Amino acid sequence: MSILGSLASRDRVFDFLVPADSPVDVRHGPILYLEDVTVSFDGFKAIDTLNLTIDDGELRCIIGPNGAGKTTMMDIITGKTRPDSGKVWFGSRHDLLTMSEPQIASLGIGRKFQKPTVFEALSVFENLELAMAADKRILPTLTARMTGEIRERIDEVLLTIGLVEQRQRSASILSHGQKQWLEIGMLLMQRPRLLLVDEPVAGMTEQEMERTAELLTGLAGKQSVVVVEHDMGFVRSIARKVTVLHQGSVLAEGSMDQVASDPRVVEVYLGAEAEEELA
Amino acid sequence: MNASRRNMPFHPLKTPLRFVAAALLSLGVAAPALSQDEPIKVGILHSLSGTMAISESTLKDTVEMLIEQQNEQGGLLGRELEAVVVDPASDWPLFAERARELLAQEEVDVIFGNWTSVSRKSVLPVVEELNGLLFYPVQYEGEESSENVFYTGAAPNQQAIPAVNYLHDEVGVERWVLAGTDYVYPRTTNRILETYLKEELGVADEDILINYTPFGHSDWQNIVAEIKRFGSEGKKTAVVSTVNGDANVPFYRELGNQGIDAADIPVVAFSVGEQELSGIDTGPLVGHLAAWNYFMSVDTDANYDFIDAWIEHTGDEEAVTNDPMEAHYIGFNMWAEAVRKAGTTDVDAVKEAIIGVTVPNLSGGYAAMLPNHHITKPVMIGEIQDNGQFVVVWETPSTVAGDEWSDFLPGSRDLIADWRKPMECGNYNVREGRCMGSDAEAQAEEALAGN
Amino acid sequence: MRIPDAFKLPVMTRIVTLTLLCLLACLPAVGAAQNDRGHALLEGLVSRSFNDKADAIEAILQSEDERANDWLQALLDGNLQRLKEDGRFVVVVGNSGREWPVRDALSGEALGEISRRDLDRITINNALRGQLRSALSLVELYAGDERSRLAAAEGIIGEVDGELAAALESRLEEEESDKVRHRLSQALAVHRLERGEADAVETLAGSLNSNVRVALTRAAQSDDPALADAARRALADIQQTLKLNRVAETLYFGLSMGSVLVLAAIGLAITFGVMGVINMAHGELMMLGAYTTWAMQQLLPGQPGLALLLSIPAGFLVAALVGIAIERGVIQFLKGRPLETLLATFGISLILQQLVRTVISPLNRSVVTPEWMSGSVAINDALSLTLNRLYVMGFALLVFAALILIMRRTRLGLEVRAVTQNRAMARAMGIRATRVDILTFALGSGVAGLAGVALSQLTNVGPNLGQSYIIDSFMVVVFGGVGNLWGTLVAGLSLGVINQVLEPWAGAVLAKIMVLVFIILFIQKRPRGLFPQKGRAAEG
Amino acid sequence: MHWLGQPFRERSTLVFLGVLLLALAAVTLLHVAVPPEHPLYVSIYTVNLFGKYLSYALLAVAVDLVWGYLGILSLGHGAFFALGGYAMGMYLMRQIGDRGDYGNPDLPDFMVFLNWDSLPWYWQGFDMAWFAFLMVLLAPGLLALLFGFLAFRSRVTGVYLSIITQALTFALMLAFFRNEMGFGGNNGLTDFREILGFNLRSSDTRLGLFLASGAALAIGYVLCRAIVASKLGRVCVATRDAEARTRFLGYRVERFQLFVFVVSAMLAGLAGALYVPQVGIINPSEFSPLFSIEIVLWVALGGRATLYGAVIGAILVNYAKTVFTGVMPDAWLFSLGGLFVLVTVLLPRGVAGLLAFRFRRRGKSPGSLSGREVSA
Repeated sequence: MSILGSLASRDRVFDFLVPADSPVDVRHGPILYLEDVTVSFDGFKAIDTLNLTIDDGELRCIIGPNGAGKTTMMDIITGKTRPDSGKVWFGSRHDLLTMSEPQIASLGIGRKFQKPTVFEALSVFENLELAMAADKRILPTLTARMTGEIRERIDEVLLTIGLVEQRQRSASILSHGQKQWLEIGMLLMQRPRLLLVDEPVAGMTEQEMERTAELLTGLAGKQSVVVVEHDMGFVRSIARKVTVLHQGSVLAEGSMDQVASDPRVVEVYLGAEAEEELA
Repeated sequence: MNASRRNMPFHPLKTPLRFVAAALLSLGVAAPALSQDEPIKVGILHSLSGTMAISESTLKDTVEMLIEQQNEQGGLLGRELEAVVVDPASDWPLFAERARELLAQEEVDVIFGNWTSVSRKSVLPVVEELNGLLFYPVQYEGEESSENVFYTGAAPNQQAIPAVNYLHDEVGVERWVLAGTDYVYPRTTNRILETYLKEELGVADEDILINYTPFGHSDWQNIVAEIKRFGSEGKKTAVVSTVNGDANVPFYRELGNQGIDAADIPVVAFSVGEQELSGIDTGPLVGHLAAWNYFMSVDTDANYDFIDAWIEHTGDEEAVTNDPMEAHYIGFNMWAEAVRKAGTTDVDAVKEAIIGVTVPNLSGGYAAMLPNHHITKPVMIGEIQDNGQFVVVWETPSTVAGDEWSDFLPGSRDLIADWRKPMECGNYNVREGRCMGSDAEAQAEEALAGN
Repeated sequence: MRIPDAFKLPVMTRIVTLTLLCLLACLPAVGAAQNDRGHALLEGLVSRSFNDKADAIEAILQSEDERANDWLQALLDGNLQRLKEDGRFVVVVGNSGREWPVRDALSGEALGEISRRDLDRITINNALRGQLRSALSLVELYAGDERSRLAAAEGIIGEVDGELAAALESRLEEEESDKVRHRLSQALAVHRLERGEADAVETLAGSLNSNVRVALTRAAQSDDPALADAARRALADIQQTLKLNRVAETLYFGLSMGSVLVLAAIGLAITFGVMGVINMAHGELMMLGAYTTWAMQQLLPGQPGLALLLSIPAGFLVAALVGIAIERGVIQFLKGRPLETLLATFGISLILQQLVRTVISPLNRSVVTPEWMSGSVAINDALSLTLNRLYVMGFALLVFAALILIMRRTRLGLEVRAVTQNRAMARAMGIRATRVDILTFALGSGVAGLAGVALSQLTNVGPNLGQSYIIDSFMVVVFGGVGNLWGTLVAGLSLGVINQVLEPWAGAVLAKIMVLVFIILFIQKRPRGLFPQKGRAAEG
Repeated sequence: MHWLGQPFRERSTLVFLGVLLLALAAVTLLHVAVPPEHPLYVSIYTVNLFGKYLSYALLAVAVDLVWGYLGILSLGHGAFFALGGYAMGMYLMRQIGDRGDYGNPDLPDFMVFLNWDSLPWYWQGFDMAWFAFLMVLLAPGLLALLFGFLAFRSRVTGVYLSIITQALTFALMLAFFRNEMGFGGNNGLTDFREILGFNLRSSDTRLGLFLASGAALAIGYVLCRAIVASKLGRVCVATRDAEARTRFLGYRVERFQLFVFVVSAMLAGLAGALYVPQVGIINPSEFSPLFSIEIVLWVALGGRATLYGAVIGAILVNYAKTVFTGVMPDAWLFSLGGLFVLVTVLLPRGVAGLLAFRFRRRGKSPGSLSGREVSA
């Protein structure tokens, strides 16, 4: 593929935003479906009969106090932790509990970690290159060639996440916020059906936060996005539907206002301070 | 010591400085013609570091002492002897490398060296290829006779078989435990003994127990308990031990603690000498046996002189002597005698001259070099005393000739070695009437390649 | 010259007494020595033939000379020697070095130090040693205390002949101790059994003594059907008991080996498990502990037991101090780089080994086992537990208990656990993490030193001591689960038992390989060992 | 085969190959064309020594591939090296034919005197060079495949992996010490005569082996470089630094680890096969855990994750060993031990790190270690 060729087809600009041809079957309902999921560590129930459904194209925010089980829930969805009981389905065809992390990832579930995790020994460009949806078996990876098309796609994502300048820099020298974006960029390269985003704005400036919010809301609709966040302002700015987790199960669900006025939620968030925050 | 340091191996890549210096020298001075005054170089190939340094470093000192003594007597052929010491660091491939260094770089006239069989096997092709002389001072499993190697340690028939005879005839042993470390020497020795016991002494299968343990084995509980059970069935039982080095201490300790006394079940060892005992609390060992061709406690003036010289050389009042040291003593004197006889240090001449050379050993007798490159040795059985010495309780009436190819192994029964002309063969098959091993063609080729 | 009482005193006192006596009476005695009947008796021992010597010993026994006991004991110990010069018989009092102090065998007069060159030892062999022992033990049977009488009685089972039997019968009547009487009657019963008396089987039933078993086995093949049948039944019972004994024995062997493993690994479990530091020099710290024991024994010659007890704190201290040096000198610079600590401490282990080789000696050092730790406790005739291993087992459990207490009950333990779980938080709470690191490492190293002290009683004390245990120790810690002391205990003991169960069946080499392969496979199944740490804290 | 050509577009590889080629040519020339009396003459002894260093260098490159780029500290690579060596040794043993002491055309000498009746099944085929050379790669490769499959599948990582690799090589050492295994026990395999019809005791064959080692090192280096420079290489580095992240990107990390581990094991086997005919013996001590740790030191000293650093490290340490064990045998272990400590504490990026600092390389080669990720 020549650069010229890819320039000619400008209509494919937002190609990377289009979900990959995923075998996910969402004709009969939600894209993600958790039923009665329970997991315990040394007797402590981190997740307790959790039920959760995410619809296709939805942007869902999940909030909850520390230890509510948010990260553990993500671990379960991505195959890192196996629950003691319960069901986890991706669409109506894929039982996630039978799959490994890479399998789940290639189905189209992307995850951003709580702590920004990028490959510090590689350049920004290479980070994105690795994340790109491609044949990820060994031999194809070994013989993969850098084409103009790929370069272009990476450039586009770079533009989106605002790291064009840092393109050839080592990822280790990025600021905290930049690393967050790079990680989101890596998710975009994966072209997932479902994005799990764990605390995307931690350590970001107000301005950066706004851009992140824009980015996430822009994604919703085409892709489903689940955001776990502490920052209530940020949640309020993007949320359509909010789920409150508490002690490993759903405490409340609904619009931000509904949730904020729920007395149980207020209680969980410990009195006035939390109330103030929620308000 | 200093002499050896100065003569460390030199090759052109060692340091750039030397490199330049050598280049400059080569411009100015022509290589000096070989003169009779040039010293005779004696290579010493014993590990000075690593695990084998325990045993081998004393042998290095022994050869150095012998060289000193020889020089005090005016050297050899009017030339001084000079030690060239290298350290193969208990690393078997390194033995071959160092041997090559000694022969090819240093051009030594003779090498005294090696302890373990594997190191000898490693060096063997090098010594044969470069036509060197190697004197090997340690008891070994036999099954070898090289044109270039002289075996001054005991072959199995000079240690194992007489020991078994002693136990059978004098002690009345009827049941046998053959315990060894799992490597080639014990394996071969035990195989020879097993055949010998069955064929010559008529011992039944169920009266032989064979057991192998890994190097440095430290938990002997089970094995000693088994020996104890084996020995408690009414027949006099003995243990023939080819257990190696470090594993011996826990072995004897366990024997003592489980109440096995030398009077009940004696253990005769082939690898436990004075030096090994110096690191052991000998209390529980008293009365156990060892078979060697020399003990420090041997009561002759030659031996006392040797011990005194050794103590003086090491500066250690407590220094002990042992069997392989005597083997070097014999080997060194044999080589010196052969050089005198041949009038040159030329390897081929010495090889020819040395067969039949007879020198005194340290136990009041004589050792002769046989055509198979092994020597004659007396065999002694010693009992361990609480002072770490042995007292000789039995001795063969005359010396025993070393038998390189055991009569008790099917493969080697028909083989003999005779390095005299015209046979000149290390593995002549008597039945087939031909020399096995490297074909003449290859040897001719080698000779050509050598030139 | 008769000085009967002197011979009952211990050696040192005896010499003093003799010297005093000599002042009074020795002058004429020296001249008389050549005429002494004893000289002729001893002369019989100077022969190349061991048969002649056996006769000479018999003659000495028959002579009823008061000094006979002393001579025979000296002969047995290899101390009866002859001066080359004039053929006088002497007893060597000490035999290290080249000059040996001796005393005259006939008069007991001390003759000062004599070069070993001028002495001829009267050699004995094992047959003579046996003869001497039984002769001396018969004397014991009549004269000794209960313990030696019992040992003597046990010793003669299976050795009784007609002549002795009569003597034993009368001895049996005089004997007061039940235990000794039991043994004597067994000895007599074996004798009767050999003569074909079937009723002797009854006395012998259930005995696990090997000589009894041999006699019964022989009787079972006898032509007399009644005797053979009775013997066979008795044997079957005995075999059954023996089987049980073997199971118990294997278990004991396993636990004892296991406790050695636990001792070796427990220090590692602290440094590796709690601190995340992989200390490849752990084995060398054990080696230092063992060398401390040796050094202690050199400092306190003649008191190996006291030296051993003192080396417990000393070994701990030495190893702990070296541990602190390692921590301060190297490990503190490698925080959070576990694989690099592995390399660096491996380097340290090489240096320590070579240091010992250079400074002390490449040869093994001889560490003496104190009297109270040698030998074994007999549970019955077929099963006895070796004392040194019993002590080591107890010691291992004590060390383990102490460590558990330290970790659970002390401020240090609390701080260690806090630092392990969250270093930053612990620091914020005012815990000096550096100090905790030093103390933990010192504790782990000190425990390695303790293991070394114990090992000095079981194996070689030499530069290679550490190397032979380090891999095993790592296996135990990994198998048990890092950061879990109980895991280490269970892992060590079970690996010991597994090994000892496999060994008779597969041989020592194969057993060891099988255990290693087992651990490799086990780690695949449970990557974090038997008792893993769970939850998020275990990650990273 | 685009990916294989990639290394030739890198300056560092070209420099490396150039230096290697120059060295090989120089040694050959100084040996062949210079008369022996001349001070610049390189004796066959030295050529042989260099041949050994080169095979060690290849081994170091293999270790660097897994340690430097994959973050797996294998303390058992000596096992793969030794297995390759044994495969070669078995071939050389069979080449002796009936020229052994006992004149037995089928059985090697050590089997004859230990009463083996016939050749064990696993010795079959080793008389054929193609089979033996195949096994040089396959034997270590298969072991690595089996071991790696089990270990990576159950995500045994870090220290645990290091320790069980050590257990692996230790178990193999014990096994090969056993005479019943049929590999000559402690004595190993020795007294080789010829290889592919060339007399092993002639100088020309030795020179040939030296050149072959150089060629193997070049090929191995280029292969590793190609892997490292490919996208797969970047996945490896990604795995090394953030395994979970890589997994969530959809890469089956365990398969990548396995692939690289097996490639590395095969290279180590190749190194062993070249080592054996040059030193003339293979015995179980090559399996000793100590040797495996030493290899890691070569890499650490030279500089991790650079490949050429591994080569520098291997040659430097072994050259030092040759000199030191000659001059001051006692000091050798002190200096080796000291090196371990100093390199890890003071020189975490090794000699290559120093060089890089000195010459201020432009741009970064992918995957090199920066700052704190030096930790594994």
